[in-house]
Amino acid sequence: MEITLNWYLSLSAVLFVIGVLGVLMRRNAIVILMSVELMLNAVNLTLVALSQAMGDVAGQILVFFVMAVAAAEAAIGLAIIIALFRKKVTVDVNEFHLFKY
Amino acid sequence: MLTDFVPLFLMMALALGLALSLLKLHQLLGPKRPNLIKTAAYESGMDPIGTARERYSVKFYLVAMIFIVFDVEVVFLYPWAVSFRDFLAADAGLGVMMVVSFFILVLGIGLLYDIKKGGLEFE
Amino acid sequence: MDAALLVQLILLLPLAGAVFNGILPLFLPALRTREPLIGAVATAVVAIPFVLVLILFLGYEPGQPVIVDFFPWIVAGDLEVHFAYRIDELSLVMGLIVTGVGALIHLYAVGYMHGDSGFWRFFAYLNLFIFAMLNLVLGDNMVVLFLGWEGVGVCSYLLIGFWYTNLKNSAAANKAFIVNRIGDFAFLVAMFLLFRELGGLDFTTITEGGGAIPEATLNWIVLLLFIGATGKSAQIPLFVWLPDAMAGPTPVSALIHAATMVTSGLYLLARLSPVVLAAPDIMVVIAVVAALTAIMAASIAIAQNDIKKVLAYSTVSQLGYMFMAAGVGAFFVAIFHVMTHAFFKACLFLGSGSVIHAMHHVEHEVEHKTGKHIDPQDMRTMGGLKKYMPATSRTYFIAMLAIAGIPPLAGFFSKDEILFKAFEYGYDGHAYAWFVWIVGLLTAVLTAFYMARSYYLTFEGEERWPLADQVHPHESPWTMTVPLWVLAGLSVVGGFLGLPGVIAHGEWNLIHHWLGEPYGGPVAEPVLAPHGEGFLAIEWGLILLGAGIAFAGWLFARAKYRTDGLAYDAHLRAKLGGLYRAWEGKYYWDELYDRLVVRPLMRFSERGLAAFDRYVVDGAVNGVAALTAGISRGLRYMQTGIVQNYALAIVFGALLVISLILFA
Amino acid sequence: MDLTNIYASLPADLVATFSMVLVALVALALVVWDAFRNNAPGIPWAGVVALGVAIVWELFALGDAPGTAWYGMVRTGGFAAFVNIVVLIGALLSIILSVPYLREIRHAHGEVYAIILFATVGMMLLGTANNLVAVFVGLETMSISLYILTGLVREDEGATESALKYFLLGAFSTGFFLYGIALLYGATGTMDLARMSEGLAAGENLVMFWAGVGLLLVGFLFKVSAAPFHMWTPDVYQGAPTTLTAYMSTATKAATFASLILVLYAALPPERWTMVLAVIAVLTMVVGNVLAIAQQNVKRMLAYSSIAHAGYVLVGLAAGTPAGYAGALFYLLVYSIMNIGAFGVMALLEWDGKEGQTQTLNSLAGIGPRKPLLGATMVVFMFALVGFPPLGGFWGKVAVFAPAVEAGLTWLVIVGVLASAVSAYYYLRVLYVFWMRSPEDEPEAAAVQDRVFAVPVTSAAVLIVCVVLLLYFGVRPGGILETTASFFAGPGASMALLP
Repeated sequence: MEITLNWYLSLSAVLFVIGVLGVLMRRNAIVILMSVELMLNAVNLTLVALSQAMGDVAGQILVFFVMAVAAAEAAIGLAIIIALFRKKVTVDVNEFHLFKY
Repeated sequence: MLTDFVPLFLMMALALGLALSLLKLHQLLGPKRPNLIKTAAYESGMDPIGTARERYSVKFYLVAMIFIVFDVEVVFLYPWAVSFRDFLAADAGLGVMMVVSFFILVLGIGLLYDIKKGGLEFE
Repeated sequence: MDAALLVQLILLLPLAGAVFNGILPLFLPALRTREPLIGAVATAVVAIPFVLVLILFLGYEPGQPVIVDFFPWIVAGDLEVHFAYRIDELSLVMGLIVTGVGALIHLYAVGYMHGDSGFWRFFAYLNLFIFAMLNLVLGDNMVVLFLGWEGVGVCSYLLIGFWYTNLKNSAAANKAFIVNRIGDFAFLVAMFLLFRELGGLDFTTITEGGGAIPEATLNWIVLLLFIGATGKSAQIPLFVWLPDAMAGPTPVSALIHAATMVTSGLYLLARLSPVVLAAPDIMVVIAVVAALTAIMAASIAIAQNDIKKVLAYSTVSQLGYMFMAAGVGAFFVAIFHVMTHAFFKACLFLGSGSVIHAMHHVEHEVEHKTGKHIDPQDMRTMGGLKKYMPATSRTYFIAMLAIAGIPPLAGFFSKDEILFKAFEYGYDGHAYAWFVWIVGLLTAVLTAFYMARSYYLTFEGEERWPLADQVHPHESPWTMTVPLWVLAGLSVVGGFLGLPGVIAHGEWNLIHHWLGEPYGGPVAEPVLAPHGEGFLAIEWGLILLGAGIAFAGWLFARAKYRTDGLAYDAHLRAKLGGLYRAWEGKYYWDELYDRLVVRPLMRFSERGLAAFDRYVVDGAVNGVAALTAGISRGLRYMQTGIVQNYALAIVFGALLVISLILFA
Repeated sequence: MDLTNIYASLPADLVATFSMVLVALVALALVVWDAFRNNAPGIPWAGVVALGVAIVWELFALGDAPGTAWYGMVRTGGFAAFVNIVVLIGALLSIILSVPYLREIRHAHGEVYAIILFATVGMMLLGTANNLVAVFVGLETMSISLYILTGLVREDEGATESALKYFLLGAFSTGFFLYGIALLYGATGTMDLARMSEGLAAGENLVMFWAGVGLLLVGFLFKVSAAPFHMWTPDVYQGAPTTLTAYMSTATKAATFASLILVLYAALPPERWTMVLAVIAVLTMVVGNVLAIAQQNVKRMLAYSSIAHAGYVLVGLAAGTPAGYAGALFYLLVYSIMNIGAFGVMALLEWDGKEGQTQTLNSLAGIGPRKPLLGATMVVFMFALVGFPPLGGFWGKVAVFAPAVEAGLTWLVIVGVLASAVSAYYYLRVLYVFWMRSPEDEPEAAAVQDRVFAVPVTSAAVLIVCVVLLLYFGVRPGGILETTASFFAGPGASMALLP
């Protein structure tokens, strides 16, 4: 059976939704961060597949940027989570609600 | 027009359904026979002693983060390295070398900043 | 001098005064207590523009408006608005009223506000008000008018809450501001619609092109403009702010809430009269709302004991008269009444201020001697002031006769003209005008009655304050009495500008010749079928009727209140029962009209009928505010502070956006 | 592709994007400077000079013909110059306000200014990007810098919490945004905005295309804090250092809206999205204005107000006409000035950086007479935010509402005007408390009573400049509106579609 473009797109859609649900359902800030990374990587898969299918290189270029950005985001995210952990001794996002209403 | 969107809805439904079912499936299908050893934090290996909230030196994270950033920046060098031959052939080698040198310089500034601010001193 | 320079001076002098009085003392505290300097500057920057408007007035060629275009304010795409002012018959009349009456009230306020720690602030606001009001009446397009419109609103807000340490005053200021914002909203939407239909906002474009707008849109535009006017000019249902606005210092009540700002709604309708005339359905709405407002406010005024509240309701009622005139197409008569009303109502308010000024003195003395507290605005503790305050009492008497419509004082001519126009319009086949006419007549009787009541309760009869034999009030200083005399004089002669049609076939009706479209003026009027032969007799009859009911109202009140007024109030209360209490509760309601509604309300409120006012009329206004605040509180709790709820909102938002795009 | 002359256009590109390059290089230089001279006091002023030079450069480019640089990645010409000016002015004023403020809160790190400049570069790239790759890179450069700035005061729990919320939600929305880009790319086969419609016509992938547009809009609407993507805004603005909030709430919106305008105008067929933007605009205006009423904290109130203002700008975009876009650009300029002014005043009323999170409006009772300059300038900013003539805010509202009425969206404008009528209530309450309440009546004001608020000359100058600009925009808005309108009209317009 031939693996067509739609298979890639479907797989990445599923991965993306898993990432979204992870963000919505998990409480650990680090797991949420990982879920976001999963979303980004799902999009990367889409981009690479589309790029390959169309024989256009722009999509792959964007993937490089996404990877770099994801790394920077991970670094910043971890830094923020650590700073907060030192204050609150927890990474449960439901515990962070100083500002509301 | 609306019928054009049917595949999209199907795909959205499929993606959502699959994702949700995968999340739930392992709970339903997996046999659940917990015992003392299985519920331990580390099933095999050292028994955890003391608090899990032990503080690591923040340097530990710092180095990890610096590593991630510099490590990933290298991806930009791959396409450059692959196509460098073509640039050389087209007699644009010097220019492309200068450009990538500037990229390295920017990374170097970051590294310099790190060193100067003591980010890499591991006491 | 050329017109551009004059207009510049007219506008910039009050602004300069506001800056001088408002900004400089902020940074130079020593200046704050220099009352003579501040007062002189503040009065001069209004008096000089009066002279300048007069120069423009005298040099004006009738029928040839001068448009002073300073610079294009905004030119972008098809939107083109100039910073331009329009000198024509209408704006000159309004300009004279604003600066003339304004200058007198400034002079008066120098005496009235003496010793107040906010003296400088007061005059800064007052000067700023004059600047904004001049923008309103002189502007050549809707946007400059709106600039003034919003500006007077802000100044009114600042001045009502001037004594802000009293929370009640702040609440009144807020109420005025919020109610006015509702009107402003309608105004803005009307402006956008006009722009869409006509592509321009200057008055020439609007008045010339307005009639060609499709009827449905035009009706909306006029209705929205009228809603805007009801806010500023205190008509049903937005009038509720004006009585509360009396919390401000009395000169403010005289200038802003009687003579000038509240008439800007009339000015707007008169300015756009060709457009309004093209929407006859909405004119019916205007006339009916105005008539109801007039009689409602007049009836309330009968039962008020606070001298300023009487005048406040009287103002609402008189504004109703003016809108009645607009509703029957007699815009120039509305402006005529704006002018005469400015004279006598300013005089009455300033007179009441003079009384309050004197009673404050009495209040202090009484409190010092007995520890008892009296309200310096309550007419029940006044009486017999004529002996102590001759100038005040005489001017008040004259102005009272004027507003009551006693010939040949100013109010007689303008009010009579309104009633006549309503009659004439009804005669011409517009049935609703009959209703307006009848309500107008009733209101005229009531007006004469309650104004005379306020005079006799205040100035005649026995002295009713405690220790009346030991403590005596004093007449006010000359800065306060001179404006009173000038305004009283104007209240006597002002009416002769608009002599009725029976005299020389209307040829001596100067104000009509000056403003009216048939004579080249800017104020349009409907074309009526020519009258039959016998109409002259009817006209005479109407005049006699008008004069007769004015005399009747006055003399009846004189008989009842001259010697011991409070007794008759008690008699009225006993005799009229619920109706009188309804008036006291500031509410117009006919008890016989619907007992089924009244009874249940009585159970909820001791004040009985007043509940209706509080819960329905006020409630509509407060309810909107409360509802908004309630929604606000409710919605706030969606903001849980928990990041995953926010993420969920994003997902829902994404679904919303995508489904909107796909199903659009 | 011929690689021989690949660098031939380099000098021209450098000149065309000189301001962006300059700011980026100066930012790098500041990093080096700070590495050798920790927190040198000259760092912010070097940044100010760079921004000033860049502004002057862009002023001369306002009339330029449209073009692209860097192989079609970045748009040049009048539109780009205008967007860059708004962003640069925002950055410049915020830096000047930040210098004394950050010193006061003991966080005057040199890096802060470098990061502000990096964020500015990101915004300039975002606002002028002509290609979805550049849009993404610009957006992320901006966002990542802002995450850091939000959490600047890392000892403070509130600030860090704000940063975490901003970061998690920002990254989350980036996921949607990126997915949108991928779908658009798949549907049209190009990342170049101007080529999208022809690619769409060739490809016939309507479903993918519109789904992609929807997801792309989610990303944009999140960054401009439109409802229901607004929820991060109050929490983040309340927790972040006040002068940096001023920067975030203005320059970010300007750049993001500019990019959105480019996408709408250059890439999308003019159908289907009008209703989306109209509905979102209504939600945003209602939520922003209604919730602002209930706020006690001034910064939080201003955050809701900035949500509401995003709604007004969306009204202009929903009109979908050149006049609407031009009005939106003008509105962004005016909004930036008045919001920076308002946040600037609030920053000067703090003393160690944490009260911004908790300070209630009532505690500032009677501050006007005590600090006349702050009180008087606040009057101007509040009236401008309400939209009173003759201040700039009034013309901003007219410039976005009038095109919407012309486009047949009268109902939307009625909602907008009503919403801004509501807004008068909470803006004027600020003035009321500042000027008309006396501190004796207000128990909360006791803590503020014995504080001495220094108003540095530089900050005072910024406030006065803001006031003067608002008056100027109010009295002479014509030239600027004409300029913004010219971007969209005529064959030489800088928004003309480029190949």
